[in-house]
Amino acid sequence: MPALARRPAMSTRREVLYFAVRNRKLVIGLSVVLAFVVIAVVGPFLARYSPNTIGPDVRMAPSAAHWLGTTSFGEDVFSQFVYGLQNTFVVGLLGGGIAASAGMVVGFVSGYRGGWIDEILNMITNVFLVIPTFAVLLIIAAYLTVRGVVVEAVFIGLTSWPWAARAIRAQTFSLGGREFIGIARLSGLSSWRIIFTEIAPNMASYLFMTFILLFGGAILIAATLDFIGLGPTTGGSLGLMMNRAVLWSALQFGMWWWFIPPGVAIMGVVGGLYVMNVGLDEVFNPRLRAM
Amino acid sequence: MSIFKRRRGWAGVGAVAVAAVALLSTGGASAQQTPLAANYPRSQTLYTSGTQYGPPSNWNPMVTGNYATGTIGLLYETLFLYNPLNNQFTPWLAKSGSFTSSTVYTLTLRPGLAWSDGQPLTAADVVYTIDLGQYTAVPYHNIWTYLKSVTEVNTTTVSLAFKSTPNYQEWANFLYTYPILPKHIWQSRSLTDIITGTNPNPIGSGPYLYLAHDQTTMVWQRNPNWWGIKALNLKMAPKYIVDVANQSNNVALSLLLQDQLDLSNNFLPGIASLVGGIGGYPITTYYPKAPYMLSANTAWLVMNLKRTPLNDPVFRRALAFAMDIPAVVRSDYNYIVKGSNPTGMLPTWSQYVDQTLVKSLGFSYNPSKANQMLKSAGYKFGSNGMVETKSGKPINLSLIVPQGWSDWMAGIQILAQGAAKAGIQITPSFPAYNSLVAQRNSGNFDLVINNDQQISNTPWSYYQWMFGLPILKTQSYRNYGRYNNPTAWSLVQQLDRTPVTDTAGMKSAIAKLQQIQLSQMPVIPLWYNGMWAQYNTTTWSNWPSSSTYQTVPTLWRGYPNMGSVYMLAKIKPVKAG
Amino acid sequence: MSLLVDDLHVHYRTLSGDVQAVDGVSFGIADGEIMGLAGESGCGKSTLGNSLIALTGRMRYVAGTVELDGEELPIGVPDKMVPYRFRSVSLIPQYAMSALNPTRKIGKLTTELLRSRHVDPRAVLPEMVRRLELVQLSSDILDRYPIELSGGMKQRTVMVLSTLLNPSLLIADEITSALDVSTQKAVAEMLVEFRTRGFVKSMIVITHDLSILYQIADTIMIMYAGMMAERASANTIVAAPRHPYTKMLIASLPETGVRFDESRLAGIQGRPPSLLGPPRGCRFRERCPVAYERCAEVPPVIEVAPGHLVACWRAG
Amino acid sequence: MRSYFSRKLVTYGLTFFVAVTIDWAIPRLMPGNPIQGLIARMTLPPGASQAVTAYYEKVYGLNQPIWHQYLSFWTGLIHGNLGQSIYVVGSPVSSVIAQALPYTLGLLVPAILLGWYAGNKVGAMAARRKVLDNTVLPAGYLLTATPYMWLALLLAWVFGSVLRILPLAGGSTFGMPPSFSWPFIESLLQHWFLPFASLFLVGFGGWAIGMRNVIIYELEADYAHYLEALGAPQRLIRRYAFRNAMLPQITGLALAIGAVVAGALVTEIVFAYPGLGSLVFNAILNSDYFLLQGIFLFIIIGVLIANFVVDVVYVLVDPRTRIGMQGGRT
Repeated sequence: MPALARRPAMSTRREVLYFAVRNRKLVIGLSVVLAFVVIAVVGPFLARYSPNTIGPDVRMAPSAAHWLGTTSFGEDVFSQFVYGLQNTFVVGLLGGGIAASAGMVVGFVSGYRGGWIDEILNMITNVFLVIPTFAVLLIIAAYLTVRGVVVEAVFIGLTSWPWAARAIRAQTFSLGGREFIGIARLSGLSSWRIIFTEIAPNMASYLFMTFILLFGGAILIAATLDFIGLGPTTGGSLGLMMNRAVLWSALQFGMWWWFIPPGVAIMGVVGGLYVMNVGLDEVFNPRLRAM
Repeated sequence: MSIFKRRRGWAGVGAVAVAAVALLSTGGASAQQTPLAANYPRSQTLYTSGTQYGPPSNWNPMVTGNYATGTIGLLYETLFLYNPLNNQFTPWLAKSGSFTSSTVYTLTLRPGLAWSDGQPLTAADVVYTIDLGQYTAVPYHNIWTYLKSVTEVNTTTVSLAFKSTPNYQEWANFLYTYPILPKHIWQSRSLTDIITGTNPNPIGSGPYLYLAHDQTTMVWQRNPNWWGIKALNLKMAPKYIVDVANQSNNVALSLLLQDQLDLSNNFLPGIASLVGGIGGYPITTYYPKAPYMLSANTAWLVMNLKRTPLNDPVFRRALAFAMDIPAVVRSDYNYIVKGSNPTGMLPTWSQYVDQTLVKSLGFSYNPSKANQMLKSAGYKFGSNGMVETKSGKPINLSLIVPQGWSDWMAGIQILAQGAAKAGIQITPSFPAYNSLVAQRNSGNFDLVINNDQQISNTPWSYYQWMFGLPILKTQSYRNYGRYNNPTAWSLVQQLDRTPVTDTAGMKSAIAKLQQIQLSQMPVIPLWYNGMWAQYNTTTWSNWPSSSTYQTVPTLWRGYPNMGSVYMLAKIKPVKAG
Repeated sequence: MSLLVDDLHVHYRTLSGDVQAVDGVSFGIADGEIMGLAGESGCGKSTLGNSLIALTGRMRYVAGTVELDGEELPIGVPDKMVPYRFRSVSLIPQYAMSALNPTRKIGKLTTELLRSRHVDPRAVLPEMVRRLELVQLSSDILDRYPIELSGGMKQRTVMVLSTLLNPSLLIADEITSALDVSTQKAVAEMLVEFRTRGFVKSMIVITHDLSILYQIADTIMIMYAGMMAERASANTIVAAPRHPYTKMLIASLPETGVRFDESRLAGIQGRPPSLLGPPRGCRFRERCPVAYERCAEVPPVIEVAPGHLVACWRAG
Repeated sequence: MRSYFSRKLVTYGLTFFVAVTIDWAIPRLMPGNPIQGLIARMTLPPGASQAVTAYYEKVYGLNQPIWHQYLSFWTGLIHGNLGQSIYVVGSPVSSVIAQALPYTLGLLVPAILLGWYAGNKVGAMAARRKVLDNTVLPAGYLLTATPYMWLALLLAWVFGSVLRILPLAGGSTFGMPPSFSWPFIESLLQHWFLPFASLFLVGFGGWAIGMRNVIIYELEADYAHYLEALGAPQRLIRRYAFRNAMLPQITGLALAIGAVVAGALVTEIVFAYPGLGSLVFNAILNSDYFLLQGIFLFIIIGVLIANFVVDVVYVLVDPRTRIGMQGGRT
């Protein structure tokens, strides 16, 4: 073992930070995501038009007056873009958060308790994995007359947790066999306490990375739903922009500014999250660190 | 395990790549040539779309909303045709038909009519078809509310007796709406089969024969033995008609621009900018300028009259003044539709519009006037400037159109923005079609847009839809707003019993109805939906237009028998083939 | 002399700079000698062992020479080391339990490994079967996956595999730490047997476990903070250590001295110095009960008796 | 081994039962009545509309109590009868699906398998070549983060609208009767290419990254270090790493199938491709219970079969599970 192991000065936290700021993937991914966050936050202050106000200039290419051009209705694409971007983050955070929580609860309980509880939860997870949840989402969405971004996020969250549950279960299972868990168990702590004070902190990095993946996943699912026209009925979204661009023949009229920016933003945010995730993996996992 | 063996795998990927490249290179060439040459000669085939939004599966004219494009008109034929553009009835299967007494209508068929299986089409078929209406589930069952009997006088003559004064308007409508069916084939069918069956391999009398269909296309082939070739000296120009079922208008636009469609009866957003050679596309429409399209029906704002504040005629009239229809016409439709007359009467019915009434009671978008009307009627306004009930409760009206009806979806968003300027809060939403139908029919809605009633021979069809009584628990057909006005309803019935030739009588009844309509405002007419028709003139020319001949240019259900069958005879191949 | 190491310097790269993990170590091993290498965690013993066969990612060769059977090993150039590995120098790694590819049958793995080293497996396999029997493994295991073997079986398999080409030098790194006491003993005895039968010429056994070394090693080298502290025959180290560190190490063991892991070493005050920028002079000075001003200078390695080397001013 | 598979079969059976029940129930729990929608399109006069409604309810069995409908659904299923479609009035659901299924399978199967295969190959190559790594990795991340339909849109725009070398919509040239002639097959392939490419590319990106990352893990595994210490050439080590990295990728394939199916559904909608995707969309818009159920049934069966195949392949490929099942020591 190298001498480093004995040096307490370099605490794990500092070490993680050290690698974090030097990891190119993490830095690039995070910068891209943050750049879009900035656009989403600052954009509305820069937008000179409200997103759904129809204007006299229709089908205008990007110009000084309309930075990203206008739609067939003369709406300002930039305004729609920034508000849509906001909603994208809301859906991602909320949907990803709900899915991560559900996955954690199921995964922890299943992996820690084992036995018939595990069997039942496993079965439920399998059913959810096999059911084409997207198709179920479609049906639900089609029948909810008034759908907000939040409702959409909740449904996405409630259907996209299974793989996370499965992964967390496996991790919990292997952690559960460790000595310190055994000690905690012997000391008479309740299961929930052990899960939250012993197991979860030991998997914190893993859980965080799971959340990031679910975050990106929720954004993609939402974009897909919106694109089919089953997204939020109140408020705009990036998927809805693409939906309307297609419906109103932006492709045929060459109005690339209507459907390119929303896709770029989704690809950027989700791609940024994914790259960030690999970067984090390298930071948290010493074996993958390149010197 | 083979998946780990490198060579074979790469060979596979390589093969796909080579195939892809080959495809791309040949695709370029053949997409610009005529890819269809092998099957239906392009110069003899008419490609059309716009009616069929699902796979063609049904050739039963009784299944009125779903039969494959052309089932009535190309395959089965009606006794008369009616051309709404010049208000003319043309005898078709019938040679003539008239009231021979106040309650007897005598119908004479053309001689030499035949079914495509060679059997003659006779009075017996007409009697059989009309008799079928005695069953409640047959779509034209309503004729038997005033019809007493139908009898075959001889092979070409049918006599119909009415119970009392005939419902002239409805009867005239029947004569060109429902087709005559072959008794020798249909009489052995069960009622369920007649009502709900698919009628595969149909035997008709019309100018086209069923040839083939698949998931996306319906193919008709010209009937070489059609009676009309001799009797009417009409020859259908296209040997084949291919009707393309598609789900989205943008796809139809692509096909039209690529010369894969000759006649698109789809709503094509932005078409105005392509008509007349802009962009070099050979695309034309009925009118060379706005509104480009004929008007096919009126889009109405239906209000739920059982709900506050929509039960207040003053509020309804104020709402009418808050409808920013010019903005819809401009931004949603780019001027391919026209705003409606305040009476909702289609342009072809303009003679029935009482202009003095329109002057005094008509409306147009005027948000400040709408706002003023509400204020003077005692409505309160909240701190956000939005109207509240007289007792101070916020009002938020939900306006629904079906999911996926993109022009209406955009339209109601524009209307909501316009209404907000008048201080009326409207929230647009888009339930799935069936969900909307359920809400609408059960009276569980605030505002809904409806255009079920198409152009027809008589404004009666509009008024019975507007004022129809009785009000049932489920209103599945008309008067969705549940407007209860027996006076108006008896005026509608009076109109029904006015002979179609009695224009003066019709006008007087209609004027009274318009007085009620404009003052009570049970529904608000918004705009005329266009009779969408875009022609690509690469393969076929001489399309109907304001400068050529006046024929409805669409193959939508119900339109071939309103004259578009003539269009098929009049178009000309650009290249003889 | 089968192995001659002269003034070897190997650094271990870390965030904060180079750790001088092996800082000028010289020693020799005679033919047939088993040398035990012991010391606390982080004293550089594993780095030393690994550097003789394959520098891993973060290790960096700095200076010094290694000579094996009269030939200099190019340990600083990984590509040039390849021909020597397995044939001349071999390794039984710390992680013997997980050293075998889990998805290959052991026989197949061996065949593929031998082929990749241009050795005809047919020529070697019969010998392998014999040696497996020697370590009480049936030849059936060649047809098994690693998962089908117990920990001890895997350990023995790795021992046989690593020494199959009769290397001159075998480095056995902490091979007993994962085993229970009785298995430990058996494994240790097998190592001696391997030497006796000439499967390996000489051996470096790296371990925490002095008692094992006492059983099998001819000589023992104690390392402290990247440098050699003392080297002598096993008996001398245990019975008559001269370096204060060795003395304290031996003293801190229970009578039947098993292992000195971190907790047991609590007997010695303080911690080893950081090797990032180690202090001048004797590195044990800070913890040494008998340190004096002279210790500020690096103590030379003195041969206090034949074969007994000590790096301490007091030893002289 | 037998107990493993019988256990798996029980799981699959139960999953199938629950999944199908859910898919049966969901459309029925939703507001709106498919017959009402059907009738509404017919614009029938009041008397007729009620009578026709009754006829159709009888035809579709919707006049039965709900539990009876559920039972008839299962009896029908056992007899291979999926009922009548409402959206495609009068056609049996099975024939509607049978027309669409080849298109979807034709898209999905090559896209999934080729995407998986090529992605893994390229990912493995990227893990060993710096230059490739620096190009494949960013491209892979972008592809896997791309919404299916947006990639489809881009491809449609570039190849269909701007370059006009590939058709924008449909499964074959409209009006061309299916035949085994070269023009028809060519037309099929032309229409197939863009939707396939969008599915393939997104999948490819994901697999390439996954493989690259797993390989890097594997190359740091103990067995890799041991082989290195014994002087094994990099070629052998990489080969082992690749082989072992395939295992999580196989499991991943099973998990990904659901997502790819979803992707195929939207991609089909973009290209108006006459597969199950367009059908699902219309079935939903028309509350076509029977068609929806039928399509779901096929998707569920497809996903289950795919999962089962992956399970079997995994068992064959990974000695650890295989040995575990034979009762070998673990």
